[in-house]
Amino acid sequence: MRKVMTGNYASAYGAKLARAEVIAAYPITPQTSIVEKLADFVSTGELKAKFIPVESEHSAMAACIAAQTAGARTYTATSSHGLTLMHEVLMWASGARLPIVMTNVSRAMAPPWSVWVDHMDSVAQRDTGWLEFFCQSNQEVLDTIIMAYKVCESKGVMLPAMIIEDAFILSHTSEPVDVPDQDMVDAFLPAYAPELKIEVGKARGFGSLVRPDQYMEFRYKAMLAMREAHDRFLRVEKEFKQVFGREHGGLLELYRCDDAEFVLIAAGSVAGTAKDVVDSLKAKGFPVGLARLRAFRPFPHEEIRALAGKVAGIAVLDRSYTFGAAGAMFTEVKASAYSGQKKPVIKDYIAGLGGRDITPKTIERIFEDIQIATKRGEETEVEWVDVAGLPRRWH
Amino acid sequence: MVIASEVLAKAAFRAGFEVSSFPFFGVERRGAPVTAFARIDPKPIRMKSSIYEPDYVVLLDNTLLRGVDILEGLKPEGKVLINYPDGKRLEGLPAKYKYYVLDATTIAAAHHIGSQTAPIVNTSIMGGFARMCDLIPLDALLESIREMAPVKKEENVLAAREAYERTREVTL
Amino acid sequence: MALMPKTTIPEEEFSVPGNTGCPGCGANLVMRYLLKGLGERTIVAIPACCWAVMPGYWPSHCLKIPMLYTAFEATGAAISGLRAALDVKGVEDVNVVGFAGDGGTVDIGLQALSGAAERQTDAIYVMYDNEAYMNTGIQRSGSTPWGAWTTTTPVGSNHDFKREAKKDIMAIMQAHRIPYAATVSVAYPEDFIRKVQKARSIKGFRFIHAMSPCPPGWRMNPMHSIEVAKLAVDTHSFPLYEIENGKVQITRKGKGLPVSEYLKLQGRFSHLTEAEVASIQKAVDDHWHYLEEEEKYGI
Amino acid sequence: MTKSFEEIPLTPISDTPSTVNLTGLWRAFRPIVDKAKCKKCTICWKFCPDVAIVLVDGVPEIDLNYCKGCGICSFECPSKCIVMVKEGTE
Repeated sequence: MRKVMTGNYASAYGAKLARAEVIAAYPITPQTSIVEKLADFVSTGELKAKFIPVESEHSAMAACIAAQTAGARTYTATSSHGLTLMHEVLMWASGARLPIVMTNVSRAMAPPWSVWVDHMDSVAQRDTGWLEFFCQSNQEVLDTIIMAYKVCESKGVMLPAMIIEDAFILSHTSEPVDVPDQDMVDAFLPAYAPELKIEVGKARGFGSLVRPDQYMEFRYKAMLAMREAHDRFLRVEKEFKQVFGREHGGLLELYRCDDAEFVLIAAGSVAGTAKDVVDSLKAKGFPVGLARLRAFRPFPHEEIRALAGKVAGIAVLDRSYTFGAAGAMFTEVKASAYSGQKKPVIKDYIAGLGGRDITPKTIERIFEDIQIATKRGEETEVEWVDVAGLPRRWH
Repeated sequence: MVIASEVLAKAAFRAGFEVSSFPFFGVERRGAPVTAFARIDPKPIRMKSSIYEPDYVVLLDNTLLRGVDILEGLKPEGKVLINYPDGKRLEGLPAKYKYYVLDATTIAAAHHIGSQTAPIVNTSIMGGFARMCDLIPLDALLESIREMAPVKKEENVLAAREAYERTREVTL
Repeated sequence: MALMPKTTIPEEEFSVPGNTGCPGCGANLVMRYLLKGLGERTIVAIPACCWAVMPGYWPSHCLKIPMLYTAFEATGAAISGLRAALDVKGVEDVNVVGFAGDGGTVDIGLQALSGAAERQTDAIYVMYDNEAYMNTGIQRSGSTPWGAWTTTTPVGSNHDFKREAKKDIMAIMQAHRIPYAATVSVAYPEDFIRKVQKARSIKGFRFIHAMSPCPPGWRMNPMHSIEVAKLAVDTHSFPLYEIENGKVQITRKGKGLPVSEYLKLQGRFSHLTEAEVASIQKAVDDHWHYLEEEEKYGI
Repeated sequence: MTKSFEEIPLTPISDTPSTVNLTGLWRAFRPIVDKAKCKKCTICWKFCPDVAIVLVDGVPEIDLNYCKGCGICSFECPSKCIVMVKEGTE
């Protein structure tokens, strides 16, 4: 049934439909209404789960880790400072191979204080061993939570996943969302049944000290699992489409890229705006397209390489910045792209930090700039878009 | 305010439109000025940028007529709905737009929505909007209000209906 | 001297030989007595501390019950998650236990502990108190007593030492209005196990503060581990008491020996002057008197 | 010996009893029990941190595979029937 709801409610409905059994969460703007809605579902009995009102995000994740180790399906949600407070235990969750699913409402880091969107928090967790999915719409938020449980709980994966909602732009925007029937979700996503869990009567220690002569083998297995998650996700989405009649485009969604010479690569809600821009520029005869980085982990390396082999210029829009280097998405896109034969011009555009709106006009200018840069074969790699005080260095 | 735009979105959705409604979320506490936006379209809405060139502007608190350019970016054929006391003359606004007024505060107070000193005008103003925009059938709006109002559902419905009927276009 | 009566403590062992604790380790006995009191239907969560390395390298496990390793500051959260999962799965009659050192409890773990206690999580939290960060090599913690040498409170040529008082974790737990809190000592296993069994019979959040002598950290002969623990009780340096629903009861009066008897076995106090020992004596007497008053008049 | 990644679990889950660690090798002093003097009070058993004392008819048998030689048993024995002798001597 289609209902108008915010991204946060889409998250809460996703967790409910997935029948999360233990929810440990701590409120933070702009994630709060996810926690409130789930507390409501649990208190009314609509969701049979234990809700733990923990005293911090670190404890939220630590409690999920313990509960998941004991065989319960867990869910939590956080944002920005909450996510970064979790950093240690995010690594713990993946190292312990626990398929926890979490929503992160992606928000800028302080200082300067900001409650608005950017991807600094999520991108900074790229090495934690979590699958990371950026969403364009509230529908995708709900669907990806359900898919993520299925992917993560599969035997070859057993890793946690982060579903990323842009602060306010998705979290507080109401739009129509199809809420699937519980029966259909139950058929699609069976109950969590791990091979190993902590159990009374079984004398086992979970998470032991490992010597240098054995540590790397455990890490290698996690790497294999992340690689497996790539293919598993594609299969799960295919199955999702068969059951629910929709999909969201794999790990790298290609939007009108077939005959494109210039492609914008972006993640999150801005892709919606960019699709409108691509349509209008295409109508005017410009050979542009959009590649939406839906999964940042596992990174769609092969997909990027294949795309790079077909285009002349790539603009990467990073809604975060790695100080001392460049945008993380740019760096990784370029590494993947240049592992192929053809080397398109690739430029990084830092935009939309701290909730600054990325307008259609901005995206048009990025497309314009990458076309000129490609013609000139320029190597200016990083542009900070519309920063007051900067000379208009870019075209 | 935020609720008003959500009621509007749900009503438009009920009427068969695709919708997207969103607040500009400041961190101000209760009572500070807030802005919310809504897009209504027969086609799916992907645009996530803010709205800079609205077709309609709705002003819940007329004290903002001073100091805030509420008409910034309004399209030339744009329409404006203002919560404004009956019989009082609007002044100092550009003549190129169409203006509608409605005393939503009095209507909300009469239906005991909110307190007497601070009536909640969300539902009344949406009645006025349905009248002004002529896109959303009144019934769809009233159903959405019934769905969303946490308390006093019927009072809210009656207020919206009264507001719908009493909204009128004014000439400057 | 008459021989002590034969033991009444449960014979069944849940500890397995071959753990990698130091010779004479008090924390080993804390776990041993704890599990004798709780039995097989127990899951224990252990953060970074000596006990996180004592089972040995993977795949070695030194307990006959399951154990969950957790992050340093997260014990309170881990036991909350374990209990929630057991509840939602309908697994009943399980003792969920957090087992952490003093640093992991009174310092870095205090927030999660406080959260778990405030939520009245149905779990038993055991702090084995060796009065410093012993796993990392004897650095001061909030539970290190006034006067002690540690590697981060070096005595040196300035005649320095830890200048701050030991954090009163029992009072902190009492302030959380939990149904049961008790201090226990490895020197008195019968009292220890009786309190653990009492804790087991109560629902809600329960706290056990276990004195845990550490021969390397306290600079003492490992054969004195039990002796020093006895003297801690007999000098009122570590009083044995319980707090049940807010009511304090001292469970062993001790002989009231001079505190110097306790201090002199330990190299970590060897630098103290007579005047400094006297000031410790005063603090110990004051605390003992306070406990007696609490016992007499309630709170 | 290092195990292949294919032979290990997903995450280090320990299930081998720690008796694989022969911690008795650490010992510098060895407890010797004079069984004739033993009053079967069980105190040594009670205070052994390493579960390395087994009572046989109430009399302690020291498991030298795991006894680390801390000497608690010797110090606490009321009958003074356990003495610590340096390893390598008799």
